[in-house]
Amino acid sequence: MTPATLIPIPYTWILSLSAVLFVIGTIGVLLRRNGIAIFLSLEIMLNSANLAFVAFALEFAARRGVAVALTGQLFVFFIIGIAAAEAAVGLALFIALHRLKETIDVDRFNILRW
Amino acid sequence: MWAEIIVTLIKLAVVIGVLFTTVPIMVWVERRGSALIQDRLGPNRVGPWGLLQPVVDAVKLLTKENLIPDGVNRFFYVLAPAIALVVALSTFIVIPFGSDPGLKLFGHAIDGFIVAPGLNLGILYIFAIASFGVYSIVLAGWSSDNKYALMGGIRSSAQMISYELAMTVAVVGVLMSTSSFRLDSIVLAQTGTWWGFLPRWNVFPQIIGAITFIVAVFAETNRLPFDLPEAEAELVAGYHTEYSSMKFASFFMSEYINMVTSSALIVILFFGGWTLPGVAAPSGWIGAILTVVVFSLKVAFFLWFFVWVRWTLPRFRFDQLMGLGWKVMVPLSVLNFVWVGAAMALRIL
Amino acid sequence: MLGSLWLIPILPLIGFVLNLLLGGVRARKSLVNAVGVGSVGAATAVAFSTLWQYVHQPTVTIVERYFTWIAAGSISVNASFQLDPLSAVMVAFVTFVGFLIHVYSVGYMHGESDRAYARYFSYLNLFMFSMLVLVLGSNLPVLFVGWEGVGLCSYLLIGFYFEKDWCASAGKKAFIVNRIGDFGFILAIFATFAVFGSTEFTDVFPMAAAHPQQYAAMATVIGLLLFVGAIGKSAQIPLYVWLPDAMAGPTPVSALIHAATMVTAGVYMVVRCNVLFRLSPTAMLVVAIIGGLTAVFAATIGLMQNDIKKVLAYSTVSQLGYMFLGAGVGAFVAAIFHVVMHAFFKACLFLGSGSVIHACGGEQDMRKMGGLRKYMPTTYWTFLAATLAIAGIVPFAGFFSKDEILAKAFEAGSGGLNGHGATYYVLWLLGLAGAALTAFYMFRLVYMTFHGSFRGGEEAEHHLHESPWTMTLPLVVLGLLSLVGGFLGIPRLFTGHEGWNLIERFLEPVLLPLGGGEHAAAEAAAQVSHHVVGAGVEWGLVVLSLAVAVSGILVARSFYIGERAFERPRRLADRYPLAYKLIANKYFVDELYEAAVVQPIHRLATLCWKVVDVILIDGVGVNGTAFTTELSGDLLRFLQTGNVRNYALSVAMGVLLLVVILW
Amino acid sequence: MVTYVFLVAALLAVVFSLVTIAHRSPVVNVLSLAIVFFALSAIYAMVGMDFLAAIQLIVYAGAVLVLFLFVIMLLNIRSVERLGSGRPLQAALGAAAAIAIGVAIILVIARQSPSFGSLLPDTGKGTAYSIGRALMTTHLFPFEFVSVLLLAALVGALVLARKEER
Repeated sequence: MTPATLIPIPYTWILSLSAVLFVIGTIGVLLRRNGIAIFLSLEIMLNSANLAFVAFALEFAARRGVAVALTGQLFVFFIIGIAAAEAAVGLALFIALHRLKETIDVDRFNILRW
Repeated sequence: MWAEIIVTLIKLAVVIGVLFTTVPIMVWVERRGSALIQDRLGPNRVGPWGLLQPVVDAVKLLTKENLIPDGVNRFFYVLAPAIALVVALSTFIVIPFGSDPGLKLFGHAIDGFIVAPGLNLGILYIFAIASFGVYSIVLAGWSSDNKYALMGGIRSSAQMISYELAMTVAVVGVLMSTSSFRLDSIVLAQTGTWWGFLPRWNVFPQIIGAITFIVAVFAETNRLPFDLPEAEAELVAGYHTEYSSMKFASFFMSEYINMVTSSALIVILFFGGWTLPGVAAPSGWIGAILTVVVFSLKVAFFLWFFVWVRWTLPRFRFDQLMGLGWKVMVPLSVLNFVWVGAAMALRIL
Repeated sequence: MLGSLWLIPILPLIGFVLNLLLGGVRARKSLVNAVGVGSVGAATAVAFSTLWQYVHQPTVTIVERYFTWIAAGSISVNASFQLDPLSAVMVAFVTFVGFLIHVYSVGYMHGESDRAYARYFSYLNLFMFSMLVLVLGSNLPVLFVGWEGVGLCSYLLIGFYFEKDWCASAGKKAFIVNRIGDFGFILAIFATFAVFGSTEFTDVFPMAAAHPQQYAAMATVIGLLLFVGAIGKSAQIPLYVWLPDAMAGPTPVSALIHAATMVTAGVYMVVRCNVLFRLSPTAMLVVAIIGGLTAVFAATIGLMQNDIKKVLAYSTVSQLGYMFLGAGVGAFVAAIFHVVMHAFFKACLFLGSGSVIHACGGEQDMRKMGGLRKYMPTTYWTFLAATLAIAGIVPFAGFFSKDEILAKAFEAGSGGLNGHGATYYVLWLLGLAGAALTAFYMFRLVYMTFHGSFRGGEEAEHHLHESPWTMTLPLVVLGLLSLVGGFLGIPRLFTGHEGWNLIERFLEPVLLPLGGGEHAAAEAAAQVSHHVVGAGVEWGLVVLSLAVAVSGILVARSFYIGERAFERPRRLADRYPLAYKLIANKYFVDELYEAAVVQPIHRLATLCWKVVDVILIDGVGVNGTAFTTELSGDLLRFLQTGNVRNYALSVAMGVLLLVVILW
Repeated sequence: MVTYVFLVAALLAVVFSLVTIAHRSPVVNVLSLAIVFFALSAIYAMVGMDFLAAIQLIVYAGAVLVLFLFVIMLLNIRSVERLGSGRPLQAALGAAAAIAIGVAIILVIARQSPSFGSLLPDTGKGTAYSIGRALMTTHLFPFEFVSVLLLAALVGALVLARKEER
C-alpha cells in the first residue's frame, strides 16, 4: 500500500458541514407540514450523519495510521440501505394517506390521539 | 500539465465530434433500414441514396422557431433536454475505444484511447451518471403541463428504475470474473481464446447475463420494443410531446448517443471490446488505429442491431413491460450472477 | 441385536406416530393392523434375538448411553438403557404378551370405526413404547418417563370410550390416584439425587451395597417413598380404588395394561431397587404388610362381584398383593416369577372374558351368562387352564410361583427375618387364606359363566358363538403357557437340585451382596433361613396350600353347581346381612374417600375460587391494575396531541437534552 | 485546489439544502436535494471514497429521489405551504431547538483539535474491494440484516400502497 497522503482540510470542517446540514434538516422536519418535504428534510439529516461518519473514518484512519478507513464507510452503506427502505415505506404510506384524505399535510392527520 | 489538458481536450473533441456525426448517420441508417425491412424506398431525394437527408433535417431543426408553450414551467422545460444531452455525452468519457501501446502526442503519453483514464470507477461511473438521465424525461413530462407528457414521464421513471436493476445485476457477473470496474481491464481480460478457437469473450460463459443486459439496455434507451414513454399510439409522443426545434433535437440526439454508448458497453462487456481472437494488434499508430476500427465495426453491428430490432418487433403493453422486467429479467440476471459466483468458487471460470 | 437396545422401544414408537397419522386420514383397518401389530411384532423379534444373545454372553449388565438428557450443575441425567437379567425377563414377557394382545385386539376391536381403530392401536403402541422405556431405563428419571408414559396410556385407554361419561371419569380417577403415588416416586428420585448424587442404577446400588450402615436410614426414606409410587401404580391399599374402575376400557387393554404389564411396574421397580429395600427392615416390613393385607382384602371383595371383569380386576389387585408380599419377605426372584406367571394366566383370563363378552354382545354380568362351555369350547378350556393356574393347582404356572412366595413367607416367619417373625407368620396365614378365597371366587366365575344353563334369554343365546382365530390363537398360546410356564422355576424341593430353578439362577446377579457388619449378619440369617425349614415342613406346606386351594374349589362347586345352585350363598347373605352389605359395597372405601378426601378438596377449591380467584386475583389484581392504568392514561392522554410534528419536536428537545447532559 | 473544491461543494450543499427545505415547489425541493447529494458525492470522491461517491449517486439520486419525484407526480402536488406556516409556537420552538442543537454540536466540534484526516490511497483495486470483503466477512450480519430490512420494506410498501379490494 502506498503511504497515505494528507487531505488539506481538517476533519472538523467536514464535521461542521455535517452539523450545519443536520440543523437545516431538523428545521425542515419540524417546520414543514407537507409529508414529502418532511421526508426530504429527513434525507438531509441522514446524509449529514453519513458525512459525519466519513469524517470520523478519515480521522480514525489518520490517527491509527491505517490506509483504509472501512468501518465508517460501512456505516454509510448501511445508512443508505436504511434510508432506501424508509423512503419506500414512507412514500407508500403517503400514497395510502393521500387516498384517504386527498392531502399529505401531516397536520391533518391527528386522529392518532385520544 | 498543459500537455495533459491539451491531449484530453483533443480526445474530447474527437469523441464528441464522432458522436455528433454518428447521430445523422444513424438517422439515415434507421430510415433506410426501416424502408428496407418494410419493403419501401425510404429517403432518396437529397444526395446519393438520400445520404444528405439528415443534414437537411438538422438545418431545419436549427432554424425552426424556438417555441415555448403557455403554462409550462419554463425553467424545468428548458432544463430537461439539457440534462438529457449532458448525461448522454458525459457517460462516454470512460469508454475505451482502442488499444494504446504507449503512444505519445506532443511529448506526452496519450494514456489510452479513453477520455478520462484516471477514473477507476469505470462502469460504476456510467451507472451513476446514467441514473440522472431519468430526470430529464421526468422533468420534461412534468413541466410540459400535458397529461400525455406526464404519463410518459411517469412510465419512463418506473421503467428505467425497474430495468436498471436487471442491467446492474447482469453486469455484476462480468465485474466478478474481472474483479475490476475499469472497462479497459474488462477488455484486456477477454483477450485470447478457449481451446484455441473460442474467443475468450464474456458472452460465452455468461450468455444469460449478456441477453439480460442487451434487453435491459433496450429498455434503458427507450427503444422499441420498450418505447412505452413515447408510445405514439397512446401518448402522442410521450414526454417530448410539447417539444420542438432544437430542444426536441437534443432529446433526439441524446437518444442516439445513448444508443452508441450502450452498443459500446455491450461490445466491451461481452464481446471483447477492440480485440479480435487470435490476432495481435501491430505496434505503433497503425495498430492502434486498427483496434479503433475493429471496435467501431463491432459497435456499428450493434447499432444496426438496434435498428433491426426496432423495425421487427411490436411494442409491449405497459404491464407486460413491468412484468417482464421484474419477473423475468431480474431473476435471470440473478441467475447469471449466481452461476458466475458458483463457477468461480469451483474454479471453472 | 445386542448393542442396539434403543431399537426395541423405538419400533412401537414409530408405530404410534404412523397410526396417529393413519387415524387422521381414516385409513383402512388392514393398514392399521400392519403398522400396529407389525411394529410390536418386530419389537418382539428384536427383543427375543437380543435375549438369545444376552443369555449366551457372560457380561452381566450392559448399559447403553445415548445422550445427556438433563444437565444442570452437578446434576446430570443420561438417556440410557440397561440390559441385565431383570430387564431382559421383563422385556421378553412384555413384548411377547403385548404382541399376543395386539393380535387379539385385531379380532376384538373390528367393530370400531376406522378412526377409533387407528386411535386404539396408536395408544396401544405408545403404551408398548413407554413400558419398554420403563423396564429398560438405566436410571430412575428414565424409568419415571416410562412410568408416566404408561400412566398416560392407561388414562387414554380407560377413557377410550370417552363419549360415555363413566368411562371418562374412570380414566380421570386412574390418573389422579396414580398421581398421588407418582408424587412419592418423584420425591424418591430427588432423595436419591441428594443422597447418592446420581440416579444411575449402576452407580447407586453398588454404592449402597458397599456401605450398608452409612445409607441404612436414607434407604428407609427412599424405599418408603418408592413404595408409595409402587402402591399407586400397582393398586395396593389404600390406592387400589382406580383399578376396578379401569375395567371401563376395552378388554384387551385390561388384559395388557391392567393385568399383565403396567400394574406390575411397581413390583418391577421394588425388585429393581432391592438393594435399597434390603438395607431397610422397616421398608421391607411395610411392603410385606401392605402386600399381604391387599391380597386378602381384594380377594374378599372379589367374592361377591357379579361383573366378570370386576372379579378379575380384584383378583389382579390380590395377586399384586402376593407379589409385594414376596418382595417384602425378600423373595424378590419369586416376586418377579409370579409377575411373569401372572402375566400369562391373567392375560389369558382377561382375554377369555373378552371372548365371552364378545359372544354375549357386550354383556358383562355373570348372572346373565352360564353354560357357555358348549358354545365356545376353546375359550372354555383355555380359561379353565388359567383358572387352575391362578388357583395354584399343581402343575399349573401359578402353583410354582405362588407357592414359592408362601413358602418364603413361612421361612421369614420361622427364621424371624429382621426380628419380625410373628408378623411374618401372620402374613403367611393371610396369604394362605387369600389362596383359598382366590380358588373360590375364580371357580365361582368359571361355574357361573361356563357351567349350568344360559340365563341371558333366548335372543342372546341365539347369537352365542366362538370367537375368530385372531382372538382364540392368543388364548391358546397363553393357556398353554399357564399350563407349562411354571416349569421355568421348579424349586429345589421337587428335584433336589438348584439347577432346575432356571429363573432363579438367571436372576441371581440382580441381588447384589451387601457388605459390612450387621447387615451381612442379617443377610446371612436370611440365607440360613433357607435351611431352617426342613424338607418335611416344606412338603407339608405344599400339601397345605394345595388342600386349601382344592377346598376353595369344592366350596365353589357346592355353591354354584347342580340343582340347588345359588341357594347357599343367598342363605349365607341372609344370615349375615351386615357382612354381606359391607363386602358387596366394597367396604365403602370409595364412599369413604369421597367423604374424607374428595369433598374437603372440593370445598377448598371452591373457597379458592370464590375468595382468592374472584376477589383477590380478578378483583384486586386484574381489575385493579386495569383501573389504575386507565386512570393514569386518562390523566396523561392530554399530552397526546395527535400532531406528528409535536412528537418530532419532543424528539428534538430530547436530543438537545441529551447533548446538554453529555456535555 | 482540494480546499477550494471542498469549500465550493460545502457551499453548494448548504445553499441547496436550504432551498430544499424552504422552496414551495416540491419538484424544486427534490432537484435541489439532488444537487446536495451531488455535492456530498464530490466530497466523498475527493477524500478517496470513490465507491461510496458512486453509490451515493446511484442509490440516492438515481433511485430514492426518482421515487420521490414519481410520488409527487402521482399525487400531482403542484405547490406546498410556506416554511413554518401555521402553528407559530411549534415553528418557533422547533427552529429554536434545531439551532440550539446545532450550536451545541458546533461547540463540541470546536473543542476538537482541527487535525487533518488522511486521503485514502489508491490501492489499484479501488475501495470497492476492501468494502466488499468487509461486508462479506466481519460485517456479514448487519449486511444480511439490511437485506432482510429491504425485503421487509419492499413487501411493506406493496401492502401499504395497494388499492383496497372492495
